[in-house]
Amino acid sequence: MEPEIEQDRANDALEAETLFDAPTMAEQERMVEAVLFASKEPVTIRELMSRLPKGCDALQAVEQLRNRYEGRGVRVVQVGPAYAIRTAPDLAHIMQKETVENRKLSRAAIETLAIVAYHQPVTRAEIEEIRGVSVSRGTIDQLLELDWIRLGRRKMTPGRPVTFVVTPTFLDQFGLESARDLPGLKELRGAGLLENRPPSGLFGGDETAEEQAELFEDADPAQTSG
Amino acid sequence: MEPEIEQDRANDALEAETLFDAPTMAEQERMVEAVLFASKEPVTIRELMSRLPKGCDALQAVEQLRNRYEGRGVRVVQVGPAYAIRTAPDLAHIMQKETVENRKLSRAAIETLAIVAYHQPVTRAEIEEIRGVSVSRGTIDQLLELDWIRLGRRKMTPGRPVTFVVTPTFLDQFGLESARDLPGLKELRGAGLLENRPPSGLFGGDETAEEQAELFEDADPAQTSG
Amino acid sequence: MAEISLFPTEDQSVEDRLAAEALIVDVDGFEGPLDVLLMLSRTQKVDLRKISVLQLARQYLTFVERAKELRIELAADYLVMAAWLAFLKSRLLLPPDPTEEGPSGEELAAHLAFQLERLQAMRDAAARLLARDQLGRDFFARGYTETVTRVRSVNYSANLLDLMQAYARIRTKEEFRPFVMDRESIFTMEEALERMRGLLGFAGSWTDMMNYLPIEWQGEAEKRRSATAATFAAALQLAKEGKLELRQNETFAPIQMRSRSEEE
Repeated sequence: MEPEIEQDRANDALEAETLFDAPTMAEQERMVEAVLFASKEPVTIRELMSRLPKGCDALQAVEQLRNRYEGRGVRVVQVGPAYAIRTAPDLAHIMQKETVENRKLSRAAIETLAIVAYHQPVTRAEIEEIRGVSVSRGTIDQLLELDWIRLGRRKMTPGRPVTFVVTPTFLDQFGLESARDLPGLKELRGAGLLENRPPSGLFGGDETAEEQAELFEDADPAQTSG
Repeated sequence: MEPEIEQDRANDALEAETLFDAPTMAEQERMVEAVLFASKEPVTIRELMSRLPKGCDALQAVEQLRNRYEGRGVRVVQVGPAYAIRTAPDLAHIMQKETVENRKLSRAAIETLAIVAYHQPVTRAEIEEIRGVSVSRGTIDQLLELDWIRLGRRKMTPGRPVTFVVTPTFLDQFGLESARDLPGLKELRGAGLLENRPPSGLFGGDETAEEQAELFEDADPAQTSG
Repeated sequence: MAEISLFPTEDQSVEDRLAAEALIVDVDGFEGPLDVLLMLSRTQKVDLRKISVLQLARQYLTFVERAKELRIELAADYLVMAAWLAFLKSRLLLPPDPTEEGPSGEELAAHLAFQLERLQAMRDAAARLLARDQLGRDFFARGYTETVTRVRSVNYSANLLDLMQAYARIRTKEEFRPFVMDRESIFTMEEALERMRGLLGFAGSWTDMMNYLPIEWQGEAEKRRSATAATFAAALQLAKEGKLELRQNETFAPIQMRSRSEEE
């Protein structure tokens, strides 16, 4: 947490004590409910705190609200560091009217997306190494435009190539709480399939492969949710 | 209630008996909840009936849902012949943020911003030189006000002009971890963002690109996070 | 086990051949050589870890041969892969040469198997990802967003693509000016040749090439660069003509030259 926020909270606590009592937890829950209902986009805890009166505990209120909606027609879901209300997936069949036709993604785009999600942060060269074919210009553009991927940190390898990581929008789209919840992530990692083994000079020199593997180990998978 | 609807309901009930059982009332309530939540407009009983499975009693489900939301942060309200979920009126004061108007940044502003991001720390005169046109005060002010750029160190040149650098808010807005992660000219070209190449790289064009890249490498990353 | 799955053999029925030809036309549909290999490996119907790379290499080479016979244009990477697989095949078949450097045939084969398994894993992962409940298809966001109060604030939006495109636009602007020759800072090879021919007679001993740059071209970086390039090109031309000799002691060391005419 940044010192600035710490400071804010300290101030909040002070003001709350001196000026008025914070609303009851039931009241806080109502407020969180209203805010989450009013927004299409996930709302971060930080944003909730800024909108609730001083002295509120937004996180606890959200958790309580989440429990309350368990099993209902809509539910509280976590999307990275934020929360949103979404309809229950089992009711998809009565929601045809709201269904939006998504642009069909090409096979290349889908594979590229999966590689970014499972291997992030990943460079274009690494995507190409895994797919064994060059990534066309439009593919990356399309994923950037959908706001499903974004630029991550540059890699500390020669040329300092840019990397790609997935976004909160991606998490929201696929109903994931964080990139850690990707299906089969553990199994793939266990099977060594997310490693970037040195290709022993196979197709095109990839001297960077080893360094990349290290970098990946260091990378915090939570960074997309942070 | 209109006689027509009565008739529909009678028909539905008949069909339900002959074909299959209607969902439980709890289930019907969940469905109504999801539909009211996801719909842009208030939904009529008639429309609800057409979306729920045969044999459902939409009216009763709506009434039950309305009771359930009694005293919560949102409520089921009747709008003419239709129903909708709306924020409880006593919470209006925390709903202010929903009325933000989205406007695209002007071309001058986005170009100025791009130059600051790529060339920081950069003076106003340098921005004008790169853009080839003068930069209005309003443009700089707007970017300052948005907290996307801020004043950097004064330059150690005659007149000691002020410089501009990008802010953490900027990084946040554009989903960057640091300004160093911005793609260089070559990468922009690789990504197809620079469609048109000069007939040949003979005169100057590419040379400046390289110089730019160098300049970029030298940029101090600390200053964006400061 | 079937040797060829993609191409017809002579005794196949017409339907079989038609089906196979449909596949051939689909070469365009393959996403590169790894994709073809993955497809071929399916005929082995085994765990990708236990795949016979040797057999796969044979199948791939047959695939490329057939494509050639049928005059299908294969992209360069397909041919590169064919060459590499032919090399791998020979490594796998011949007893290992202890003097040979680099990874063994088995290591190369194991890596290829790993690559195939990894690609297949990513495809499966992509399929699983797409099979998940999705926003706007299986679950939905709020349809109506509240506009209760009249507090209006303007939110200026711009995304990374806008930013990058703006920058790209500025940086390429100068590339679109009318075509003019900027000759001011260009020292041509012709000029350099002319100058060097005049100076050749005095070049008896080894002299740093940079000394041949006209004095007025030695200052400014831009001019010096152009003059250096032109002088170097001219020196190569003269060396080719047998009029001078060039030497360089090590990489990036000064290039020295001297006239040859005196020795003759």
